[in-house]
Amino acid sequence: MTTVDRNLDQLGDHGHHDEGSYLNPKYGPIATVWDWMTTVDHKKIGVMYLFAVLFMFFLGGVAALGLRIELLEPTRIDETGNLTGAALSFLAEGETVSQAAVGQAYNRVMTMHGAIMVFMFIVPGIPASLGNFFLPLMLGAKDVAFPRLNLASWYIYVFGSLFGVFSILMGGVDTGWTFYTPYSTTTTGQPQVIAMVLAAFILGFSSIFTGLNFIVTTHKLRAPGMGWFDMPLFIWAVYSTSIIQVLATPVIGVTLLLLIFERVLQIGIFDPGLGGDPVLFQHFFWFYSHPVVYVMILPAMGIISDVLAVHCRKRIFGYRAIAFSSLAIAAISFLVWGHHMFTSQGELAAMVFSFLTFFVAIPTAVKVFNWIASLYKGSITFTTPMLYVFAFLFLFSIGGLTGLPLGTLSTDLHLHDSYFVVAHFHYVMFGGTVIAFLAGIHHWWPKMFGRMYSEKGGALGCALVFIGFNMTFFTQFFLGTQGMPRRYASYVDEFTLLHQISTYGSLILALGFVVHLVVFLHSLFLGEKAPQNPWGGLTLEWETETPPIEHNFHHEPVLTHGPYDFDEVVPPGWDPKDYPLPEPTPGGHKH
Amino acid sequence: MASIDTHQPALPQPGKEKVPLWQRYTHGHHWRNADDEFDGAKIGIWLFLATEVLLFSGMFCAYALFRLMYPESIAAGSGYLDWRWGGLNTVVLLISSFTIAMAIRNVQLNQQFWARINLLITWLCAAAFLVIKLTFEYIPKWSDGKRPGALFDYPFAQHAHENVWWSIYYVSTGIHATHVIGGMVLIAWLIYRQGKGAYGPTHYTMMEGVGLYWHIVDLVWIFLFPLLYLVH
Amino acid sequence: MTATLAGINDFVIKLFFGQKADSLVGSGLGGSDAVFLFIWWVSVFFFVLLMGIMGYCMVKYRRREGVPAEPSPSHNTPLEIAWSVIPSLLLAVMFFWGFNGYMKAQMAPSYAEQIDLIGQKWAWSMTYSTGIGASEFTTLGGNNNVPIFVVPAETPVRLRMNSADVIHAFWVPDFRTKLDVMPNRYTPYVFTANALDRSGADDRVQTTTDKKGNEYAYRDHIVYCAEYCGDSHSEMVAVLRVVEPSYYQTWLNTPPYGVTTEPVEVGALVWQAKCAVCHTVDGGVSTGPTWKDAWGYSREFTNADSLTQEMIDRDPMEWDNYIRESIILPGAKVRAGFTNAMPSFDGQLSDVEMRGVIAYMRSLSDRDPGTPIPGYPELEAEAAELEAAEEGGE
Amino acid sequence: MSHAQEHEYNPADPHGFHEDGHHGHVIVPWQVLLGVLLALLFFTVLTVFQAQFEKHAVYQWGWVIPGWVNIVLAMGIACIKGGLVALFFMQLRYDSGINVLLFLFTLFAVWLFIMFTALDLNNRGHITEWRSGEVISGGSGVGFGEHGASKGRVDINSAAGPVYMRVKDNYIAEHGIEDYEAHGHHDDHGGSALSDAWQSRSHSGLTPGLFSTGVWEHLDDGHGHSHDDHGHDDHGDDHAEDGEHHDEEHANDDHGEEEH
Repeated sequence: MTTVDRNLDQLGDHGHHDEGSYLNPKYGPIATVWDWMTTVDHKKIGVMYLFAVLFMFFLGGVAALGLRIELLEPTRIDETGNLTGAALSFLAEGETVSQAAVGQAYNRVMTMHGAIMVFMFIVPGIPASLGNFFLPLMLGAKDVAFPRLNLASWYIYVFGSLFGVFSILMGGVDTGWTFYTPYSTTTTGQPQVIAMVLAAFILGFSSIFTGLNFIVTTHKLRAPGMGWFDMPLFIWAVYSTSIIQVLATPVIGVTLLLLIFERVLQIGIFDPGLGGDPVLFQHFFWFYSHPVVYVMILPAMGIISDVLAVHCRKRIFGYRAIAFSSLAIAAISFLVWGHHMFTSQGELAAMVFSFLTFFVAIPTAVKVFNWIASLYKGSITFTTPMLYVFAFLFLFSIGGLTGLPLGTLSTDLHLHDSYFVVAHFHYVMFGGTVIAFLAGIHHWWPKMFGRMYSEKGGALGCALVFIGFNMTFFTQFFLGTQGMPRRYASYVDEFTLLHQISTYGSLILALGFVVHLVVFLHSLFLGEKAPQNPWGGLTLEWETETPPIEHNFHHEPVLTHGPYDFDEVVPPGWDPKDYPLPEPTPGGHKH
Repeated sequence: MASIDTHQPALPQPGKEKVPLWQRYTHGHHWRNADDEFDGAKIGIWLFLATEVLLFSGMFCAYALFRLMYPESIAAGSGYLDWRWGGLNTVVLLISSFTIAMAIRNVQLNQQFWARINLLITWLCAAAFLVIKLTFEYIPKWSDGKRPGALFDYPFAQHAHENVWWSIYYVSTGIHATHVIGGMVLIAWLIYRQGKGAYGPTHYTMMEGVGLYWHIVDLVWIFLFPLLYLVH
Repeated sequence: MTATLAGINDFVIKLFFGQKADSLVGSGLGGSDAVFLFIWWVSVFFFVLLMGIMGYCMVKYRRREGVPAEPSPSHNTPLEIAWSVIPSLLLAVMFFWGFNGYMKAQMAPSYAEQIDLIGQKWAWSMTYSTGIGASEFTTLGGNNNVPIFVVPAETPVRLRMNSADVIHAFWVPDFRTKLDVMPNRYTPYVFTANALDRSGADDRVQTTTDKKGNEYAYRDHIVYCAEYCGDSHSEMVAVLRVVEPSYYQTWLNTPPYGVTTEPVEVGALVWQAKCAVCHTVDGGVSTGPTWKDAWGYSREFTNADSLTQEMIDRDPMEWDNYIRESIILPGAKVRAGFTNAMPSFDGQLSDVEMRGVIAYMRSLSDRDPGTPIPGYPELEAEAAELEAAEEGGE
Repeated sequence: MSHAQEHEYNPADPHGFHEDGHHGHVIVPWQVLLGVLLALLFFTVLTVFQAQFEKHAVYQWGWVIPGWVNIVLAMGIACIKGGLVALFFMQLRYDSGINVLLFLFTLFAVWLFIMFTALDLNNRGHITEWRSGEVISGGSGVGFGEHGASKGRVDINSAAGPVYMRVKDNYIAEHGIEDYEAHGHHDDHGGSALSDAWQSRSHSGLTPGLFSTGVWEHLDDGHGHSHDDHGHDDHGDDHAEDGEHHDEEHANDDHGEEEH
């Protein structure tokens, strides 16, 4: 009994009144580094994840810029064997090269971009960084359920990423991030391919551990008084994400394992020459990789729900609809993987998968409708996070709507594997996830680092990113419908103009990120100190200090209001004079 | 899981050596109480088991698909296996599953001696499984040339895709055997910790976790056995 | 009004696709262009609606200091049901319409013209019912040896596609359909090309004269490989030349070469069709070794005993055998400095073509039989004699 | 835990916590565990018996048993066994709802995975029959070194032919055809002749005209071609009637190939 009793006594009192910020260095510099490397504090792990994934985003982004610059002009070889036209031809100046060699280089960079962005940036991205930092805070918990597992997951992430980087340093892989057999099992570059596949395999464990941790945390560590429908929508989204991570990732594990066996031992399960079936690989692959698309986008949707509500001071419209649509998307995501394979599978499966694919459009559409409806009668500010929310709504709507011709069978036969697909998923993944990630980083930046950032700088960065992104990818819709296949290192002359607009757009996009980098660095070193609750948020992370103390809360928080009761509650840390409440209306609240 | 709290007050020194480890266990500081921690750990373990099941589902899926595509090769391949070794291994694993369940029961009742015996039997069963697998299945078959994929070197094959059968056989039983090895390491750790008195009626999370893992290893074999040895 | 709408629709199609679909799968009421337009208008409606409301709210409900947000309902069940159900109905239309069009791209009538197609790193090749293949080539992008495949207009055509190595995908953007080309099974590519518009309204329809002097009208469509397949993926293109059905029959029965054609000419054609992606004939660098000044020289291999000058001098046929072996089993002897990237052409070349390739390679070398090989003029003469006898015997 | 000594341990209720509705600590009676073990052993015997009996019935009594009976019975028994393990050994019967739900959802995901994949791969030939046929080319299999891959990684495209034929040819080249035939088929192929459910779809994809090289002739032998007299349909019937004929028939077949 004693175990229980002692802790029951402490309920509501975590007993750490004199603690400082989790960021405070307590010992000498080496000890501080050691403290960070061995920490089990979810906040520190979240910050370490944030920097790790942003570094990977930088690497993948450099690769993307390389691709865009290569595509500025079509590659042509003149009679003397010299490259003409291609913007990167100076790299091969004075050498005789072949079209195939250019293609080879391009394919390696293309794979590097895809593999880094997917496995090392966007899948762990939001959940492992912002999720790790804010999920326990929003739940009012001291930490995630299994703190050491959490740290292990970060180390596994780093270890896996090192394999990926090793693979690139060894000369890179040209399999594409999808590793389609039999190309991936027969292409040259044995150590690199195995290293890259192992990287994805290892990163899977990191993903599983993060997801597992979040599910248990959400189940068992909610603050007293917090029912399932008192949770912020970000938690719902991360929870749904975690379910997908746990259930889908093992399948990519066994797939990649088989791929490694295939390359090392030639076991032939996916090898047509040995009786295997390459389409089986595609099924295995997409059983993971389609749900994982929702691992990428669901947390972004969660961020949008929360950020939008706070910056509009408006209860989110249709809370339950959004919460359930997160779960519905997670569930349906397991039923639709075949829509990546309309051109390689049988007619019956294509029909079934196309039919089911449209079901995933409904909860997604419901979310967008709800967000737009939440703006109604709000009190909208134009802070950087909110600008990003508007950018998200604009770009994600395009991304979602362009999914329709891809889910429709007859139009997909044309658009499959074309630039239209490239544009579509960049609108969803970049216009959705990355934009929401940026919204989230700006929204929670003061809480994480205790400093405000420059609003003007943030807005400038947002504008550049928005313009650059649209220039880069909107053109690609037209490229795709006009017949430009993806993963081409060169193209026929007709596509030159659109490719050039796209490349110049990507440079503007890169400039936008440079602006953000400057703004963040400025904020870290010179930014003014952030108040406890700069935006007036009502979720629990705003109730603690800025930045949070080591054990999150001085007292275990007890939930007294919902996450979005903006017209009933003065936000923590605010003077009621600065926050006029509307006249209470009878029956106008409680979702 | 284990405590991470560095702020725990030191235990009173007198009588410390007499208090078994399991009674001195304190739950992680971020949990409200030990039961919450136990429940949370159990959900975590079940989630992990879910990932295990889905990992194996890949091999079951490959089996099902190749059975649909090349039924005669798979049936012929099944014919090469001797159900007696498979059956013996099934019995061995079932017994080990029973003994680890008994070991947990013993720990719950603080019957440390019997817990130890049961854990040892479990470990020995696991070892026996591997020995049988290796000496009577893997080694003779491999030296016959019954190997996966391109390594296939058995001249008396009758069907074009018998190499695919051996790929499935080796990979699925190989992944399973890897899990058995992992289980042996974990059970050995349990035996070591149990000897230190780490598990008792109020704290046996680790035992419960390893037990569940071991049962899932058994469960997978329960399905692999008929699929590989009996279905034709 | 209807005319305006049709005009706008045409504009949208032109904006996205360049021109209307040139096949039955793409054009017509059930075609994918019509489905695309339907999806386009649905999307435009919802996008404008949502962005309109968003823009309105941004202006109307922007924050004013000291003024709280007005209370508003937190949910509205009928509204939420409506915006779930109405889009669902539209989605159902898309699905059925799309499935209908998809089936058209899968099914061909029994009388459809059947052509075999092989995709290979990194070239397409077709075998027609008469056994002939592409005989003309053009330049497209960075590829100077793009085969021209002649197909009939207004006739259902079914390509039976198969890959010799990895997965490729056959895509004719103007036909609005593509399908993967698999190494372990056949897949069908079904299309009915629209009639040639010879009124002059379609500037893509042109007239030309073939080698035999027949004048014919045609319309060209580009074929792409849409499934990533490696280094020269972006050069794996072809031209589909749609001609009048009557001319197609003529063309089908005039093979580009027979046993009487000069072997060197045959070899040059085969090179263009199958080898030019990786082997240059002018000494240039590419994936594979160049054919210029190759024949008759000693060779080092990474995985076999080298072909020494001594062996070649003893019997120049060693080189011919080496060529033949490399075509059938490319991995048997991989030349030092190159990777084993070549797929097997086993069964794809006839005897005539094989001999043609060898003759062509000889003709490209400064050590070809015309040049006496130092030290062994009589052996050389014997070989030439043998070859002449062989050709005479055919 | 400073007062651990005071903690009076009660086996029936180790935490005194059963009132708060959590399900973690259940002590399963040993009789139940032992009973489950015995049941599991019984079902193991049953499933082996079922498979052996079926084989016996087909060979000795010539029963015609549809192919699905075997798999349904075997999998049914396996499901019962799995259920017993999950419910009692893994204590799902006593566990909280969330874990049960989780387990069921996992099984559902597995079902989805297998069913949808099979839906595609087993239904390719609805419209064009040759879509479901099999052509072997591409991948690494177009190439095999001298002896399988026992000499290291197989080179792509360095040789051609299905593995099993190549392995056989190598053996015969090394030991002679007599040795091969004398060796016979000592392995138990028993199950392969039970019903016609195990037969492949016909590999109608091959056109001799397109691939008229030696490689493809191997495939033609006995692999479901309608024009092939030694197709497996015939073998199946033979075995069902006369098990002893088995080896001889195959040896002849193989010999025939050798003469090509």
